[in-house]
This record gives sequence, C-alpha cells and structure tokens, in this order.
Amino acid sequence: MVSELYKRELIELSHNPYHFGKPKKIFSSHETFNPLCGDKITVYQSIDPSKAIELWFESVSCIICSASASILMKHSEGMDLNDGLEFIKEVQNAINDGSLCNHKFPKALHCLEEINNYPSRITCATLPWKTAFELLK
Amino acid sequence: MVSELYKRELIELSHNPYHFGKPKKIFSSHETFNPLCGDKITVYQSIDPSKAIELWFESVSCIICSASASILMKHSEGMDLNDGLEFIKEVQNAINDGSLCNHKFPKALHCLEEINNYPSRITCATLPWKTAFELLK
Amino acid sequence: MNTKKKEVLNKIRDEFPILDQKINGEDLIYLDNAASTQKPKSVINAIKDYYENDHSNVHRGVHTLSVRATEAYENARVKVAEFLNSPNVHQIIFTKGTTDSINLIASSVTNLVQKDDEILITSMEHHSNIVPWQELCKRTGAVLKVIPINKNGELLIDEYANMISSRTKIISIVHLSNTLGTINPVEDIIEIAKSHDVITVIDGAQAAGHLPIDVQKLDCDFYLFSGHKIFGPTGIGVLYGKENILNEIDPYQFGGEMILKVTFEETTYNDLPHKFEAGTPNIAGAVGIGASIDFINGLDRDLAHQHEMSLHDYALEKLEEIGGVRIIGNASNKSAIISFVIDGLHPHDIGTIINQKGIAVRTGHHCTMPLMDFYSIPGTVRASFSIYNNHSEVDKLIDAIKLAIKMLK
Amino acid sequence: MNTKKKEVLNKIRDEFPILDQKINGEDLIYLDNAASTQKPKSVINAIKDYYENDHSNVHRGVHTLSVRATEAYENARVKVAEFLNSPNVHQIIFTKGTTDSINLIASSVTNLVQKDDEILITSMEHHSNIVPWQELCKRTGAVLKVIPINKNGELLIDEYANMISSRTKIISIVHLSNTLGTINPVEDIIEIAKSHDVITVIDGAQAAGHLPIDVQKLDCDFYLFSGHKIFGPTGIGVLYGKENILNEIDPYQFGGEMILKVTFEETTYNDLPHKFEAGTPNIAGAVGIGASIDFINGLDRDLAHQHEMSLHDYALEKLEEIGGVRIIGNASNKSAIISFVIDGLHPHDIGTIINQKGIAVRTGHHCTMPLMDFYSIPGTVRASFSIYNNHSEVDKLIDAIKLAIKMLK
Ligand SMILES: Cc1ncc(COP(=O)(O)O)c(C=O)c1O
Ligand SMILES: Cc1ncc(COP(=O)(O)O)c(C=O)c1O
Repeated sequence: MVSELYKRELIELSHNPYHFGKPKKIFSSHETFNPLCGDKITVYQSIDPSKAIELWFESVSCIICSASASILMKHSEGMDLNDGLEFIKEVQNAINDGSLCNHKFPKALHCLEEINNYPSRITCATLPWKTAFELLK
Repeated sequence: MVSELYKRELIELSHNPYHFGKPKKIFSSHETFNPLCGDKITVYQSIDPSKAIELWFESVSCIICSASASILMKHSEGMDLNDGLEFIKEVQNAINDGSLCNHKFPKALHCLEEINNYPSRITCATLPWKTAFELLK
Repeated sequence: MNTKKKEVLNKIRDEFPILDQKINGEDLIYLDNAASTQKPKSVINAIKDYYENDHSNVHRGVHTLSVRATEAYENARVKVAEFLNSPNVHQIIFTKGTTDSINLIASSVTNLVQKDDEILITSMEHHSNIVPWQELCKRTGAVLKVIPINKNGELLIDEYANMISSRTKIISIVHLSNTLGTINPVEDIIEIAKSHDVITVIDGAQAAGHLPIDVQKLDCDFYLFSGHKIFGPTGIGVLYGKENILNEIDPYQFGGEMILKVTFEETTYNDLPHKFEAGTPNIAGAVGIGASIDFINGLDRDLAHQHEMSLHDYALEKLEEIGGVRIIGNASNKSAIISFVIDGLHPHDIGTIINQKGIAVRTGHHCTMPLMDFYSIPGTVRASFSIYNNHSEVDKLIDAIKLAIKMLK
Repeated sequence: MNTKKKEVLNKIRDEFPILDQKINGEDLIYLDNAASTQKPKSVINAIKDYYENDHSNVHRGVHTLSVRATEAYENARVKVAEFLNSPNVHQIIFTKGTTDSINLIASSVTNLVQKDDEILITSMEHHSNIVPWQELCKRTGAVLKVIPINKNGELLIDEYANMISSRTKIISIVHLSNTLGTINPVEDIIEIAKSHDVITVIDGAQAAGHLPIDVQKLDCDFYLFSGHKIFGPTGIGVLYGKENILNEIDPYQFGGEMILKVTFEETTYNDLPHKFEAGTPNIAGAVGIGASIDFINGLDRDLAHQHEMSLHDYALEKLEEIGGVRIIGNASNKSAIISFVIDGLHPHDIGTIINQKGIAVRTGHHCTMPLMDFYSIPGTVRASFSIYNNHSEVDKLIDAIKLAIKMLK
C-alpha cells in the first residue's frame, strides 16, 4: 500500500528538513540531477571535511528525496570523513536492496524501507546520498 | 508458372542479344545500376541522335534484362529522336503495368509481358529502357 | 452523450486489450497517452500476422516471401503518404521515431548551414527538438534563437515575425505541445517562414494522432512523427520531406539499401526514399504503423476529437475546483492534454499515490525542461486523453487527486 | 541422425509458424537465413504479450505500466549482456540494427580520428561496414585500407600484420562473412590490434546467431549485431562497447532520455547506456530480442551447430556434383552459408525459377559489391541454413537447381 510508503514521519521530515538551505560558510558543494524528473539537489559541506562532516542541502524535490536528504544531513553530522563515506555507501546499497531495517543504521532510515517496492522512485531516495558521496569522496 | 516468364524466345534473345558490345564509334553513353542486384548496363548511342537512334549496349545481367535490352536496341533503331523517346517511355510504362500486348508495340515485346507478375524482377526489364531514356533525353 | 455515440466509443475501447486489467486491485485508467498510446488488436495482429506469414528481408530478394515483405513494407509507406497527403510516396522516409527523424534532418542539413546563420525554435520544444539543433549550432557556428511564449503557453507570433530575418536558415517547431497541449498556428508560422526562404520543420509527434495533417496545405519542408504515439508500434517513425530538399541534403546513415554501387574508392547513393534508409528496416514496425493508420482512418475523427475535448473540458472544470491546483497551459487553441501543479506537492508524489488507484498519469518535466524553467516549476502532473478514455475515469482521477492532497499535506 | 535428435529438431521446427505454408503450391523451403531468420512463437508472443499487458513509455514514469515497460526493456538489456558476457549491463546499447550500430560508432569516434590516421577493414565487408568508414575518412582525412583475402575467401593475416602500424586507429571486421560463410580468426586479429592500441570493431551480424560470443574473451572494443538475424524482431540491434571508450566518444543522437539537464544554453548528457539512446526506444523490439535470446539459450547449441554444418556439407557435396557450379568461399573455417555461381546463368534467373518450387534463396551481391568485384562475378546464389532446415529440403534445392539449368540453357 502506498500509505506505507508515505508514512507520517516521512511526510513530516520533508516538510521540515534538517539543514535545509545554504550554510553561512561553504567549504565545498556538489549538484546533481535526478534523471527521472530533472529535480536538482545541491549538497554543501560547511567545514573542512577532514575535521568532520557537516552537510546542508538545497533542492526542489519530492517528499522521498527531501526526507531522505534530511536524514542524511542529520545522521552524518559530526562523522569522521572515512566513516561517513562508508556510511553513505552502505545506506545507498541498503536503499537499493531494501535492507534499511538493519540495526547498524539509524532508526530514522527505517521509514524509507518501502521505497524498494517502488523501483521508479528509488533514485529519489538515493539522490542525496549519491550527491554527498560525490562531494566528499 | 515461371516457364511462361522464361519463354524460349526470351532465353534465345538473351543468348544472342542484338547490338551487344561497344559500337566502333561512340557518340554518347550512359551507365546505370539495377538497385536490386547491382547489375550494370551501359547503353551507347553510336551516331548523332538528332539524325536517328542507333543504340548498343554492354551489360552483366540476367536473361530478362539482356533480352529486354536486345529488343530495345533492335526496335528503336532508325527512329527519330522524339518518336524514340516517346516509344521508350511508353514501353517502360507498359512493362510496369503489364500492358505490353498492345498492337502499338512490336510483337517482340510480348514475350516480356509475364514480368508484371514478378514485381521484384520488373526493374530487370525496365533498366535498359530507363538507361536509354536518360542517355537520349 | 447519446447511446449511439456511447456504443461506438465502447466498441473502440474494446479494441484495446491492455485496458482490461486491474492495477493495484483497481481498473486501469490510462491517462498517459501523450507519452505513448496503447495499441488496438488490429495493430498487434498485423505484426503477428506479418511474422507468421510473410517475414523476410526486403528489397533485394526475388523469392516470394521477400516480395511479400517488400510489398508489406512499401504498402505501409503508401498508407503514410496518403495519411499526410504527401504528393509522392518516395517522400516518406521510415525512421526509428520522431527523435531519429529530427536528428536525421539536423545532421543532413549541416552543409546548408553557415556560421552566424540562425536556427529558430520555441520555448515549448521537446528536448528532441532542442538538443539536435544545439549540436548543429556547435558544429557550424550557427546561432539558436528561441521564440518566446506567454504565460498561457501561446507562441508570441509578433515576436516571431520580428525575429525572423535573412539570417534565419531553419525554423523547427512543435505542432502540438506535449506539455501544454497548445496547438501552434503552424500554417501562419510556415507562411511567414516561406516568405524568408526559411526551411520549415514541424515536430508532429503529438499532432499526428489527433489532428488531420495535410503536408501540401501546410507547405512545410519536413513533417515528423512516431508510430508509438498514434496507436502504432515502438521503433518506427516517419520523416516527410519535400522532394527538392530531400535530394539536396546529405544521406544520414550509410550501409545496405541506401547505395547503388559501392567500391572501396567511391560509393553512389540510391534514390529516394532509400537514400535515407540504410540497413534492414523495421519491416514489422512499418506494417504496424500502416495498421495504426488504418485504425485511425476507420475512426469518426470528428467524434474522436469531440470526445477527447469533452474529457479535457470536464477534467479541467473539476480540477479547477480543487484548491491549490494550478493549470499549466491555457492556450486558446488546445488539445486534450492537461498539465497541472498543486501547491506544496511534488508531481512524483501525486503520481505515485494516484497510481495506487490504478491511474496512470505522467509526472515530471516531460522532456521540456526549459519550459519548466519558464514556469519556475520542477515538473507537472499531466493527464492526456485518448479516444478510449471516458468520463467516469475523469471522476476517479479527481477523487484520487483529492486523496493524494489529503495524504501528503 | 538418431531419432532422438530428429525429434528435437522437428520440435524446434514446429516453433516457427511461418514455415508451415505452401509457396506456388509447394512446401516453403526457407534458405535465406543469412538475410533474416524466421521467428519462433515465443518471440512473436512476447511482443504480443508486451502490447497486450505492459506497454507504456519507459524510464520517466512512476505509474505501474511505465515501471513494467521499463523492467521489460531493461531485462532485455540484462539478457543481451549475459548473452555476450558483457562485464556490465550498461555497456549494452540498443540500436536499430547492425547498420545503425556501425553508423553510431563511425560518427561518435570522429573526434578521435585525425588526418592520415588509417582505418582498416577487409575485402569481405558488408556495405554497412564499408560506407560509414568511407564517410568518416571524408570527414577527417583519414585513409581507408583494405585487408586482402585469398581466392578461398580467407583473410591474409600476414598482410594484415604488415598493414597495421602506429597510424592505424580503428579496425572493423566482420566476424562471419554473410557472403562467403568465412569465420574470421577475430581473437588473433584483435590481439594484434591491441598490441598497436587500435580500436577494434567486430561486425557480429551473422555470428551472433551461430557462434557463442564472449566479448571479454574476445577483448574487442565494440561488438554489434541485429535482432532480426538471431530469431528476433526487425528494428532492434545491439552495440556492445567497452566502458572507457563508450564514455570517451561523443553521443550520436540527441533528444529525450539521453540528457540529464537541458537549458537553451547548454545540455548535460546522461550516463551509460542512456547517453546513446535518444528518444523513445524500440521497447517491443527489445522485449522481442530478449525472447530470441531465451530461445537460443534453450537450444542445444552444439546440436544446432552440428545440424547446420551437416546440412552445409551435404548441400556442398551435392552442388559440386552439378556441372558448371562454382562455389564462392571455401575457407577452412566456415559457417552454414553456401554461395555459388553457375556458368552462363545469372543468379536472379536461378532464384526466380527455384522460387517456383517454393525455395527461398538470396541472389545478388549480398551487399558485398567489392567482394563480387574481387571474384569478377555479378552476384551469387546463396543458400544459408538455420536450425529448422532439414536434409530433404537440400535434396529439393538440388533438384530445383538442376531444373533451372535445364530450363535456362
Ligand atoms: C555481415 C553483415 N553486416 C551487417 C549487416 C547489416 O545488418 P542490418 O541490415 O540488420 O543493419 C548484415 C546483414 O545484412 C550482415 O550480414
Ligand atoms: C512533441 C514531441 N516531440 C518529440 C517527441 C519525441 O518522440 P520519440 O520519443 O518518439 O522519438 C515527443 C515524445 O515524447 C513529443 O511529445
């Protein structure tokens, strides 16, 4: 059921995403497009990533993408660069194969698990993670 | 029946075509290809066509094409240029629509009438006429 | 609607086997016709029959199947020629689709285009009618100019008349916009272009299935469309061209069929239409597009048009009653395509939710990104109607949209 | 042949509905398989089922039919990737056919080719693998060089080794000659090319249906073939390319699907494979080629090969007994294709007469005119065998040829 995809918490997240907007200082940034719809997301790193990860984002995007970005911003914050990159890669894979309900991931990610049943929307969920990886790698 | 297409007289004609080969003197010449098979035919006019038509031909070609060319060489010989061009045009059309058995055409042409039932071979029959028309027009 | 008409329409709908299915437990409601139409039995069977009875390679064979396949293929060309009222059959070139047709032209005219020449397109073009011209401009140093539109989605004809000049070489415009539904006044546009000796290219991808097309009356140099948008198969398209220009421009692809004579030193090209059809063609595709033209010819086209427009008008009325809905494209001359956005909601989320109710609409930029930029929107929800849709489907669409709004707000 | 094998072969033959018909009152004997193979029920039904159940436009839709159509299309790509043992699925590009594939390459490599670079082909190439390179040479000032063959129709490998040099940029050769049946030693050819950093293009139009293909083992840069020659539909073909070179070369066609972002100023291209697939693809064609690969995978390929070669050997023996018959193509490594000429008779006349007996052979130059020039012949009669042919068909072919000779001499 589509109501399982559009869980309340997901919708809320998308209405009030964490670290949405340009940060005051920009260390680096990367922009990508969702090939499905042309939606654009820009991910910013506000400080030197060798110190810690601190991401912000701007996008015109759907609920799935905004909520996914919000979770990324929040849960990568303060991570060490290498750990962060690994985390991002793992989440990307888990979104693709529907294994987000794994104890190693933050609970917030569970609300994206259903996306695996909507193959045309998977890129909406992975786009922020893909963009952040490109930015930080 | 295919034996009606390959009438004895047609085969004989193709074995011994009239005015086959380069004439001693060449006034003009034109070469074309059969798009079906790549066969080449060259038609030569040996004298000034404003005096009279006198055609020769060289070709590597099938029975249909050789016989058709032979008939053309023979029956256009000595014609006035305008009459000749009209004759050539009319025969081309008649080959296409299967109306060669018309009293206005030389009897020799009747042996080509069946070609109309072999659509893929029509160009074999019309090629010499088309080439001659291009040459003389 | 009277019962007679209803019966006719129901009968037509029965011709489309795909429509008779459940999606997520609900009746399929297919409103994505501008992306691709469904296929009537007659088209599906024509392809099947061809493969079961007549298939062979064409043109160079003397055996019966080859003759039959050639006839099937060439008969399809005759049907297309009549469909467009082309003066000659050999002015019809089969391609892979509209995109292939435009790429063919944009590539083959290269030698006619010089530095600083201008190519005109419009703000409402499909990417297929933008990017090939950008590439032509890159190759030649020509300049791409864009005819603007107003917020209703109508071309600014006066601007166009000002933009066209002796530098203009080509104008390529969409007949019927896939995003806005706008029907452009192509006759007038072509007339103005002709008076400046400009080559006219009409992208008829959307128009060919909905409007009667007469290329002689239009007097355009090129007209293009795709089989899959006129009830025909995928992988086949049409390029109509005026004879003189088809003879003048270069061939596009090279290989079998398009040659008369090949040596390693030199190659002689074949006559029209073969000059532009290299390689084994999509024979079954041509057979299919022929059958789709027969299908269209068998329709009462006035009835079809009335019916589609009545669905359009009805849906528009109902949509406008929903709070927060904004219609994108309000041209005075329109076809049965409705694009809209809903305040605060993303088209994809709406599309995903109404799909739960069995409803197929297209969401996104519809391959018209510059147009999305013009309206400052990321994309739209687009419902596009065909002859087999009906009013109760519109009702369900409206209900589903209301549900989506409730769920997502 | 033992009864078990015979049963298997009969069962396979029953899969092809077209074969069960009379031509001119005689059983159809289809020996024109090198031009195009016939289609098994599974392929015809896959296309029909697709249109009856799943059709929609692909890639940009969120509704169920669009997801299904995308999956059907992309699954076909996976099948092709496995069929060729491609390291990655996105290295498989769908095209219109072999001719389209070669044109794509010859166009897209333009920027890699400089004046006086050399392009190598062979004397036995199909026009589709000659003319696109001639055009590339015209555009760039590169030089086309032709690797010679001997009278048996075998490539002169030593000559090739001498011809290749630091100037050589590309070699494009046929894997299996459609006219001669010659199987070229492509592994060796590619190995030599690699040691000179030469881009290798293999025209697999004839090979893909008859030989197991492993692009990783071959280590070629490009491999190409057509659906319609491997029991699949018309209008679909394949281009396999190595990832680095596919990324390096320019896109070929421009429009929808192949872009990431379009503005009127600038366009960003999409990733592989989409970069090379502009416009709505031939979705049903891809579904069909997928089904044809399933069909081939379901065959006992050793049995198929043995059977075809036994038909070849038997026909060859019988033909050589007929006075005046000359076989064109006697390579030591051959496939089940026999070309021949008969003293004093033109191939077309023979073809027309044996068609009266229901027999379909191809006659003419087979799109290899330079090869015809090499043998100083206008064309050949070509009988090409497939899995569904049988020995009694060969007998009838021989009888019909004898009849033709009697009639025409
Ligand atoms: C060896 C070879 N190369 C290329 C082609 C061209 O294939 P298509 O006509 O399917 O593009 C053919 C088929 O005629 C062929 O036999
Ligand atoms: C207006 C317009 N032009 C061009 C195209 C491209 O057509 P195709 O994808 O069939 O090549 C489309 C279809 O998407 C269209 O709607």
